[in-house]
Amino acid sequence: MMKQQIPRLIVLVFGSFLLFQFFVPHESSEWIYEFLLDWNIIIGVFALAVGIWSLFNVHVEKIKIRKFGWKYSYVTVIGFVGMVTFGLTAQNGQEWGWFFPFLAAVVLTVLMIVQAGASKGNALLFLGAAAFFALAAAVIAWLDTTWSFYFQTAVPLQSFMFRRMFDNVLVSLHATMFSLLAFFIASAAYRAFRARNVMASLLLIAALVVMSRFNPYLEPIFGEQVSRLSNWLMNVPNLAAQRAVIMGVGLGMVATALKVVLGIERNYMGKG
Amino acid sequence: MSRLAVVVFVLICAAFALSWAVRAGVTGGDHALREAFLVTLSAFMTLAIMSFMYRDNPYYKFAEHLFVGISAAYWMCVGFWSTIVGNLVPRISENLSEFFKVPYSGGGLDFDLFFLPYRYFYMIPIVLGILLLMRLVPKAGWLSRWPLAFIVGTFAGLNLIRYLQSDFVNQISATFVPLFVEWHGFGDFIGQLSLAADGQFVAMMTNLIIFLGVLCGLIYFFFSKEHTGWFGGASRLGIWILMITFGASFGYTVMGRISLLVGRLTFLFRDWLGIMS
Amino acid sequence: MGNLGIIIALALIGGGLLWLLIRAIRGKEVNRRLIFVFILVSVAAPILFTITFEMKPTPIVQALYDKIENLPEGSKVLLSFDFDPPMAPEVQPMADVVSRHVLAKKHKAIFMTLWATGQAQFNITLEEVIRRDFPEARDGVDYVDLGYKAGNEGVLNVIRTDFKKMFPTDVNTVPWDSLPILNGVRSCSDFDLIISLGGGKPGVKEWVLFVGDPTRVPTAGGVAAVVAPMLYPYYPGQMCGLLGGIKGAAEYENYFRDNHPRYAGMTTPAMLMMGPQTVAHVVILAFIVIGNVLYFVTRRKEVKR
Amino acid sequence: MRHKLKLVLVLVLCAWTTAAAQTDTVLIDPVSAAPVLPPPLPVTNLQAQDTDNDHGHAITLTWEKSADDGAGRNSVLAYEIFRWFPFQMDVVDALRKSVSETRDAVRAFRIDLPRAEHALRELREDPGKLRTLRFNVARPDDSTFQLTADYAIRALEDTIAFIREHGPILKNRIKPLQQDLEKALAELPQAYADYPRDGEWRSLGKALVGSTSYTNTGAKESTDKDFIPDYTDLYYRVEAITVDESIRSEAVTVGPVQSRGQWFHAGRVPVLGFVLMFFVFTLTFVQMAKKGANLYVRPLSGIEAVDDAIGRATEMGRPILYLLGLGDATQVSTIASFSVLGRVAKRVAEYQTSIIVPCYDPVVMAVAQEVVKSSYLDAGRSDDYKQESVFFVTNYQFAYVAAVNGIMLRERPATNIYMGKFMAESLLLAETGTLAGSIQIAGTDEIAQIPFFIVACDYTLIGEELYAASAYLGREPVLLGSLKAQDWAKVVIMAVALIGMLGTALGWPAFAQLLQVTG
Repeated sequence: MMKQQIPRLIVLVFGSFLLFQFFVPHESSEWIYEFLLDWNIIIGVFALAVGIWSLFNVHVEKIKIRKFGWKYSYVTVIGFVGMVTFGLTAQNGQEWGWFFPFLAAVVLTVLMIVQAGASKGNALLFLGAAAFFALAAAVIAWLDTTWSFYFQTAVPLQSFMFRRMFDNVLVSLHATMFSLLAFFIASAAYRAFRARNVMASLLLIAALVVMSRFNPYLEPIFGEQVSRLSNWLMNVPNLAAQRAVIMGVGLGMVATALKVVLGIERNYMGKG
Repeated sequence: MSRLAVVVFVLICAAFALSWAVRAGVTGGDHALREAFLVTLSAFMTLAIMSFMYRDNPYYKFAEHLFVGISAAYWMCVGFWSTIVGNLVPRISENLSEFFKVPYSGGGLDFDLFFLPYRYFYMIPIVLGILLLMRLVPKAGWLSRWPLAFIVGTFAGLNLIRYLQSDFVNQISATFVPLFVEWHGFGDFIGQLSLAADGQFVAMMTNLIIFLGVLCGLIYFFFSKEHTGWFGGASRLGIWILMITFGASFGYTVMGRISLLVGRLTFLFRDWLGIMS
Repeated sequence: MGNLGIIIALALIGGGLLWLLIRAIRGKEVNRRLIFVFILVSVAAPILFTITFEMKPTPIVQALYDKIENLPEGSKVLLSFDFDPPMAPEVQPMADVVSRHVLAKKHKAIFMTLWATGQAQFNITLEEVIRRDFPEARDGVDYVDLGYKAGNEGVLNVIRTDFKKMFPTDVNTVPWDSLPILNGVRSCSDFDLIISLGGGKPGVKEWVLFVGDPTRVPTAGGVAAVVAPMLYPYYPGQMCGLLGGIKGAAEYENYFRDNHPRYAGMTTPAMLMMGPQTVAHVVILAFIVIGNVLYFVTRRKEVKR
Repeated sequence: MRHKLKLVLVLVLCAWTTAAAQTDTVLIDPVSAAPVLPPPLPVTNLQAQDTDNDHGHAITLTWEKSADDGAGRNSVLAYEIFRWFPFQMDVVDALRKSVSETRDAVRAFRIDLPRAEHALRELREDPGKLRTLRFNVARPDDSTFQLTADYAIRALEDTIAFIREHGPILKNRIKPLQQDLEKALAELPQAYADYPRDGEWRSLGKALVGSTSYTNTGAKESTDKDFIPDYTDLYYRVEAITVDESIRSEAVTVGPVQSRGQWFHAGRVPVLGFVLMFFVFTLTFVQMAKKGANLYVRPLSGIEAVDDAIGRATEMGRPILYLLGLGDATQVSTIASFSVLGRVAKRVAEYQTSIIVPCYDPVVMAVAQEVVKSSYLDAGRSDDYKQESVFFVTNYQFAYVAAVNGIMLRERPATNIYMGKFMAESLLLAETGTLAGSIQIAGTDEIAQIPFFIVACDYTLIGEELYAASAYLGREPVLLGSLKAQDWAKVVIMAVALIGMLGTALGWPAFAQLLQVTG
């Protein structure tokens, strides 16, 4: 009962409320609506914790069972701890003081904890070490005034290390990963755009037309017609198909959402 | 680790050390070393990921795992600042928001709801959040279904209605295109029948095609009727139109993807190697 | 030197493709990695030795241009930077040129972002465009940056009815009421034009669905090429203009520069990017052709057997 | 035709009046010209009522144009709208201002104090730090002034002392100010009721010439500027003004009028209609299905592939990779994907092969764990379920992709299933999967990504098919019933579209207007 009925009830109540709220412009309904949205934001905060926990579990597990490529899990852990440290501290002045020893101590603390989790048997040893490093970190944090923790203002998000790690590591990794698409799109086009049957041919032709349109050099060769044709493709069949798909998807969404609210579809909610 | 791997590793280290030194020399000024290092680092990351195009290798693995760690941390920090500090704190308590130095959005005057200051009701989501944490406790894991149900439920209701309006009613009424564009009787129509792109005939054809296209597309998505006879024909037409569209949008996308590669290569050539203006 | 380089590079690519074509006729598949190499060269060469062309705007780009051009001076325009550095090569040029246009027409520009990463992107525009081309523009009077708020569509749902609730202060924690530019702005309905620049989610589509439609405020967008086709159905009914991918940006840059001589010297990243585009497109087209040749050859062989 | 005539007439009139004005001003000097332009006639039939379909705090004024607007003397430039404000509003505004200002000051102090102290410490240690000081000290306003270390130290000391002294005082001042504000607000209704005593008319703005309505929308929070209280008598006044602001028609006053929020949004009736339609369809067909009406569904190759794919994985002894996409648990496509995951996981459990579900969002992960667990339970193999098989990777698009690509190349899954919301990464994933030689089945409602899946995957569910998938796999009559409902909804759409189309074609737009959603 507690495991099944109550969640179903919650879904029904809040779902149908937000459904009908849409038709009630009155202040009070508006207010409750915004209030509920806030609730979701707040719950999201706790989801964060769940996520991080899972992340650590996975890697501890990997290290524990010496899974293929387990050594790299340390990289992940170190990267994570380091970045978090940057995200919560900031320099007060220009010089660094004992910041990097502190960083090392923190990282080592966490690594020791991970080891303790992963090790079979001598976990206590690692925990001891963790405690030691934690103490060291605490001492440095206490004595060193060149930098400090900023829980109050978002200063650390602008802090030097955080920004630099973001700009030089995160962004370049992200952007590069993204840019791989340029290669993949080519190989995919080569492999898949073959006139095997009507549909494949249509796919192929449309792609060819549109691609050759973005191409000032081909303009004189294919002439005005191609770009006109590709415009037509974009404005007529594309419009029709997009509209059909959008409607279909909208339909599917509405149906699914309705099933959820009515409790017909509850596969997303565990049983037992 | 094979001998070859070691050699390669050493060579790569040497290459990047060199580029670091050169870069530092070129930039000059104070912090030259640091800046040069950062650029070199990000160049290394770039190449490490690109090496994936050849095959999976230790450098890619390194970059990948670092990426996961750092990104998770980034997401956590931003989440902490923007969600906890930015959204939760200002709503629940004035003192806390004074501590966190964020404007207290409960407003100077809050009103009562069921005889309680309404901000107390923010305790409900907090409790739900704690229930979510119950996942970590094997015994009480099922409690976490309540918050999940809440999230799913509220947004099911919300999306239901929003999509119904925008993806549905609006799209339908958008299909109400006039079949007879500036219609002045049939004779007139025959009189000035032309294939000019902006002509009346073309405009009417366009509208007609769009309309039929939408219908056929919808027919293709019928699940509970056999696609045979005229119905099958229509649905085939529908999927053809879909395919044309997909081909077109594939072609359209190539452009964007190449821009991204351009971006990366520009970085390598200009900021790292400095071989272009 | 530049020309020589480009000629050599093009010759290399052309020769290589020809060779591959011959192999294809002989019925040999092309190695995946070879394709990658070709793409790399065809993109790298035009970057190192630049090429650019003139181009004229397509109607949907023109529409946005005219919209901004024809708004009465001092109208309030909301620009949302909903993209991140990886998308920047495509979207940043649009963001720059559109912001430049808005400020050049002396409109009030209100900047915000739905992406945590958008703030950094705006700072680039701030440095490269606003501070450089419009030194006279005052923060808080002619433009303001409201910064980032978490919550994706949630934010949109709130600001549709009550902007201040989500953005009590601007990014420099200047309280809302002491920002003259925001006088009379209570909800999204008080803007004359909303432009979302982005390629992901939340992005232009969300702006149209959650804000543009309900409030009936003209909404336009600048998006990465990948989402552009998906947004066509919303034009012109629910959107009043769209820049699709780097070509859209290039067209806009070109048109803007030609019609605003004052900014003749402005940087045109998008137009520069059309060179690699062109070559790479040709190469991919060539590969598709090769692929089909190969397909037919092999099929003929099978038929023979 | 008649409109044309009217237009011409109006134009002629305008021309004539302006011409007349010209000659006048030419004849005599502008100072005495003022009285020449007589005040325009006032607006007529001024009405004020609460704005419809809103949350209150707004009043809409309507009137009939002044006789001199576009016609007559054609001297009207705009209409200026006034509202009667009790002076009490000023009291409220002043209090509100001081409350917020005090707050800001206190916050600023709290931020500045530690920085100032640190800066002071630094300077005391080493005056050379003056260059890199992270605190801009107050300095006299003259260009010749040179900042010296000990001046800065003194300034900092002053600042700190000031903050230490005034910070608490200000902080204690906030509460009483707030109480005053509350009191002032409490007296507001009375002040409004006292019309026309203790108040004055204030301009709200101008409506352009030719316009016949104006909406005065106010804030709903009583703590906001331009807050309009609901259920309070308000009084409005409209004057027609001319080029010369001082020459204006006599004011027309209207009131009392009260603003209030509505409980139903009349403009959204069509949406409501569709919602009800859906309710009815879904419920009917679900009932029919329960009664056991046989429901045909056409085959979907992508769905049928799933079973073979799982079988293949079992033979090869390799795992199955299931991706829920980038959507969070609030997105419908993700919910649909959950139910597909449920079916797949059940089969996986039955075949006793293994499944890997890397997640992008912690909440999604939580749900997915529940789903997989309960599927194993259904299959009667709850002890085979490993919690680690459903794990969180990171909430950062391409980091997630990088990790998943790694998994594909190292675990070499026999089958990759992508269901849900996918963004730019779709092609990255699908191509890598092809390299790894896996069978790939994709389904997404992200139209922009469908092409890539079609190109790189073996089977692709297009748009709505994703939402049908779980019904197909489950074969539960209830879900099949809802499929039927969707189809009927499509029929309705087509019918409506057709009628609307013909309606517009045959110049009968009424029907199209039925579907107009306003606001």
